[in-house]
Amino acid sequence: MLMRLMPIEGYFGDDFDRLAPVQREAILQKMGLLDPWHIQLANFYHDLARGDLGTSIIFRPNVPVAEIIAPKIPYSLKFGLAAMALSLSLGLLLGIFQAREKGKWPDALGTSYVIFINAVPAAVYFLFIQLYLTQLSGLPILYSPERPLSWILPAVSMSLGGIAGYAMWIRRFMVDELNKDYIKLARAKGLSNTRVMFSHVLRNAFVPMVQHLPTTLLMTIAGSIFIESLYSIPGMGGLLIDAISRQDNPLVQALVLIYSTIGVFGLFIGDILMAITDPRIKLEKAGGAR
Amino acid sequence: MKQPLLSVADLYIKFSLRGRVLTAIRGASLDLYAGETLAIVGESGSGKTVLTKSFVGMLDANGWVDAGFIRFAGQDLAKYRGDGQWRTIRGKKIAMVFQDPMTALNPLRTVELHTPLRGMAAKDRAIELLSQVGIALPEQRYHQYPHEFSGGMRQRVVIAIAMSCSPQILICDEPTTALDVTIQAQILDLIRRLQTEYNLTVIYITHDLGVVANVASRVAVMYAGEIVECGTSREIFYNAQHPYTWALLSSLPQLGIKGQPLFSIRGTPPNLFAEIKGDAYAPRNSYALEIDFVKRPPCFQVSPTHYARTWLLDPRAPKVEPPATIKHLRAKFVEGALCK
Amino acid sequence: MEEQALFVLAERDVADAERSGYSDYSYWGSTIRVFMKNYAAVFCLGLLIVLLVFTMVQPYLPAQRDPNEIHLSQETFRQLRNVRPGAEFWFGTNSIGQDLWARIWSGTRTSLGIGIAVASWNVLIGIIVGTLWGYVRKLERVLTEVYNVLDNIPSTIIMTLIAYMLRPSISTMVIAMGVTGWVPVSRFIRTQVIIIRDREYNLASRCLGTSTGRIITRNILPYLVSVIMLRFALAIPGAIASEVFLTYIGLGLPLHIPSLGNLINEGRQLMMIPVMRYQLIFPSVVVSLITISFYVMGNAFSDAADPRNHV
Amino acid sequence: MQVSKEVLMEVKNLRVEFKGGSKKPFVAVDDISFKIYRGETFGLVGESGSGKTSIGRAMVRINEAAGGEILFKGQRINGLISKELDREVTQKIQMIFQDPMASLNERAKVDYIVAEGLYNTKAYQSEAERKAMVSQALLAVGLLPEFASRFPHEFSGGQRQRIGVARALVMQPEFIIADEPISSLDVSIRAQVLNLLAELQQQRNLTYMFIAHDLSVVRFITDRVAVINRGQLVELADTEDLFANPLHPYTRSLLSAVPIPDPALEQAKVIIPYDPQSHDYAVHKPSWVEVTPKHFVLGNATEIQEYRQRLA
Repeated sequence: MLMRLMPIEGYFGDDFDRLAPVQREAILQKMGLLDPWHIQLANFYHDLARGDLGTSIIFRPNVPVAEIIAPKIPYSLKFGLAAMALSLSLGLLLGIFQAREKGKWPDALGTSYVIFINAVPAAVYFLFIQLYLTQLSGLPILYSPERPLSWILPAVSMSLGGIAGYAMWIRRFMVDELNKDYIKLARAKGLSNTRVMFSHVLRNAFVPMVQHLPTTLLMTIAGSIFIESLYSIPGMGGLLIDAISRQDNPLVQALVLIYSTIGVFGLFIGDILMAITDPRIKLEKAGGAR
Repeated sequence: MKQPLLSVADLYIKFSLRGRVLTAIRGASLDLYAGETLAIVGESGSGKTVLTKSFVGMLDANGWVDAGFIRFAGQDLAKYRGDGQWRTIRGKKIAMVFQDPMTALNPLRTVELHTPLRGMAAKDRAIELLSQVGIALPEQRYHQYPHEFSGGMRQRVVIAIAMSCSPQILICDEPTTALDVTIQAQILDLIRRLQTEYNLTVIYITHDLGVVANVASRVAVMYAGEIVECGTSREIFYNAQHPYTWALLSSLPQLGIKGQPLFSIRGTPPNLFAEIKGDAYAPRNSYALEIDFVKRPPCFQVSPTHYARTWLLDPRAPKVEPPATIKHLRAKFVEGALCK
Repeated sequence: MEEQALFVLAERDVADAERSGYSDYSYWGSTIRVFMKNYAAVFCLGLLIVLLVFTMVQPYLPAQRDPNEIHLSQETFRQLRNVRPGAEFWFGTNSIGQDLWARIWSGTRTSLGIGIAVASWNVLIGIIVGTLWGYVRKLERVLTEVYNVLDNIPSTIIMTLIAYMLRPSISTMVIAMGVTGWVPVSRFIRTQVIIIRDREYNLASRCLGTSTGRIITRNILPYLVSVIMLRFALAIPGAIASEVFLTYIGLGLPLHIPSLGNLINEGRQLMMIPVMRYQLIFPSVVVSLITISFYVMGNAFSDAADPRNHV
Repeated sequence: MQVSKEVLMEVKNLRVEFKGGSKKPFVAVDDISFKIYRGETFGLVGESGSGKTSIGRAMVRINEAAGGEILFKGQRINGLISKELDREVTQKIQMIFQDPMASLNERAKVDYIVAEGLYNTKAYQSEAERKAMVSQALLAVGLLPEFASRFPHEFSGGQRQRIGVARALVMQPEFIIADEPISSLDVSIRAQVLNLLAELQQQRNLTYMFIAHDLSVVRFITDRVAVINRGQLVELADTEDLFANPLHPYTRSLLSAVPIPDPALEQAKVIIPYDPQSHDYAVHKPSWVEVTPKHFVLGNATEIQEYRQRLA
């Protein structure tokens, strides 16, 4: 875990250096950006270790970045988790259903959905959902903390990409598993289709599936940046766009760091889940220790 | 004559592949008698696996029985549709063991979960089965994953699973091809032992004539989707009539003479997408008659248990000299007959 | 009886069986046949060709306007703002009186250009890195480490960061998307290379003294043509989507270079007024047509190229 | 078959290892030595995982030798060697692979496949000469020269294996390693390939090393056989001698298990199981001993004593 994190931060420390030319000389000096890069890097790590992400320059001058970001986190977290839960449950359901009905019209319909979501830029369908679904369903067009109804559309929109991702992978892996020999044997010993599906195929399809969890997590993150600004949710995504448009370097940098950490964390969880679901991996490790 | 346990008559099985139709089985007829071991021999693509898969309704989704019947326990299996019907047969009356034990078990399931039985009594039964197929320490093995077993052990587990519902017929599809010779011998022994213990009827699919000689009481030789010759093991090995069987036997290095070239078949099997005129083997057959290119040979009865599909058995056909190896084997046949 | 005459040994050359043994299967022939059976994909291919050709020739057609010219009313000399689609302006005008029809096709050109440039770059670098990564064992460790670093950061974030650091321009766009875009491609290629690397025919080539470079170009890359084409086809809609994304968060191209992202962003600002929604809808429809076509076509092609789907 | 006493290929104390991550390397082949004489067919028999393929691959230098020497005409060819020797060895030692479906490059024409080695050694003056060499090689294996412009997938398994033979043949090799060349072919086609190999050997005075798991084929085609078990040679003798007087318990077990395509013999056969634990090597280590002339076996002093008695 640590080994994986280190180089990333190194990358960002480096970036610090490359960001510099955008800023004015004076600020550079003040921030110590004219120091040799290894000192900068050391400073950066030092500050980071104390939980200091620097202070904002333009957005809210001289306010520590951490203070600006902290109140935003719960909003992003809430929607992020809601979207994850939605996409995981709906995506898996759709994928399993498609695999069961492979080659028939429900499968074709699901595939069209997956193609549509993957092909069309997210910005486009997000906009159209906001535009037309608010009219059709009468749901509020902007987010407001007091009205739970206004939470529905952002969360649903955010999960669309994830649903497509999960559905596509689980369908593919289930179809792969269905072609394997042990399925033949399971059927030859007289198991019913439903039982074969659930006791063999689904579980085995989950193993490669787990690897794709992090990717989908990243998709949700990207989506959240859009959605938060579209629905005026006071989360980190909206903040990032604001910070970019106002060129507030430390703030952008801090947000980028947070998003990357989430990404790394997702991958780490993926690895753990992988080890849990596949007995072969577990054994290899245990065998080495024996 | 005994009543056959399972009887196939004039079976046609077709597959549709990308808009074209492939005829995998072209009018195969076969009887299976209770308690015997029938070996089906043929090269890859001859249809031996497809034929037996149709007995348990496990043809791929793009394949179907086009004509003929499969009679078993008073029913015509060729008319079975849907998994519900097949499940009364599959595993319970007719079980199947596949070629590659390495992929036949779900890698994520322990042996326990592979057996289709549940509950305490089921556990005892499963452990009993495991010990019967020669797995040491079955209580421990019961909770292990497939990757903790060697190839031979896995094949034993697969056989135990097939035996778990006490089927009448066991179909073994090249069960030892992926195994080493020493392990192969053990598995063959095991199958033979189970057969006598449970009064099983075994269909054994293989391309290895050595294995056939070991296990079979009767042999059916398949070529291009039809059964070209069928008889008792002795009749096929020592008194073969079809030129294809001749070629198979005399091309074996075991029966060849060192330093001399083996008998060899040229060319390749016919394309099953195309319609086959006459005898499918004719273009590769050095004993082909003109009529082989025109008209499909019927089954000629050699003895009550032995028939072959070749015009050479027609009384009008010229007498031909079979390859030296075959003559050599025939001497044994005559010898054997005299001893009786 | 006539049949009697047929009971003689056939005087045929058994060696003929040798000649009849081969099949007439051809890999690319089968691929094209299977692809042609997928009508949706063929339709998408046709649509794309028409779109591509049209965007190329559109500026040379008669009566086309400059995408950046601001049209003024003949009488009032005021800008013809937000004129609705009609005979004069087929797709209407935007909020400062520029012709939307001309801007959309000009934007399509820009976006497709960016898409193709980015896709070519990503696929090219992806192939080079991916094959080295997969085939040259000495490089495996280093490249795996590099991959772990690059893959752990959401690529959207890296892209945003780069675009943020540089001045908005087409090249910035291409660079931002090209910095990490090749990473998944190289990973994909590597997996494919590892699958075919230890096949016997590669060992055979090594036995014959074939050099590594030649093994890669003659033995490995030809097997990857179909997956490379798939990756290329999918990278184009990806790049267009990224362009829309970057424009949306304010890092897009300057307004005088129309692109589909720009146009959608412009349209978005007016979307609350129902009569002006055409400014959002037209570019969105064009974007969706292009991206969906590439996607459907790419997938259909990769299905068709898979030998398992051949007869 | 005429066998001169010239040693063409010699393997001395060969060791092959495979590294799997950080763990201890897996030893596939350990301390193996044998000689192959010019003009003979040398058989190497073992079960899957015994290391027989690793030996073959070490000899064509696909696998690196972790220890020991491989000598071709007395010259060491493993490790770092000069450019000229490398070229000579590349040309003179050829390999035929097991799986004709996997060992031909599907995306190249037969012409390229057969000529691949020629391109690498630049063994031709002109394009016309190269073409002629390819046609000749194809004819030699019983294929038509016109097949050169086709792709491998247009051929059947037996034809493809013959293309593989042509690919080796075009290099004018002296030594060919055939790694299970017929085990993945259909029964009806095996004879074709065996006949072809025998015929080519006579015409061109080739030396073969024939790797197989199938003893019946080995008996038919080889002059001398070495039996390998778990990376170690256990017995080596003239083929007929080995089949008549197998000494090592592993060899005996292997021979007893071979299926015979004759019901009477097959059903009468008795299988001798092999138990690796039966050797007591705790005190007396085994060594490689020539029990009778040209018949080598692995065993410790007591075992060798026993083997000698059995022969007497």
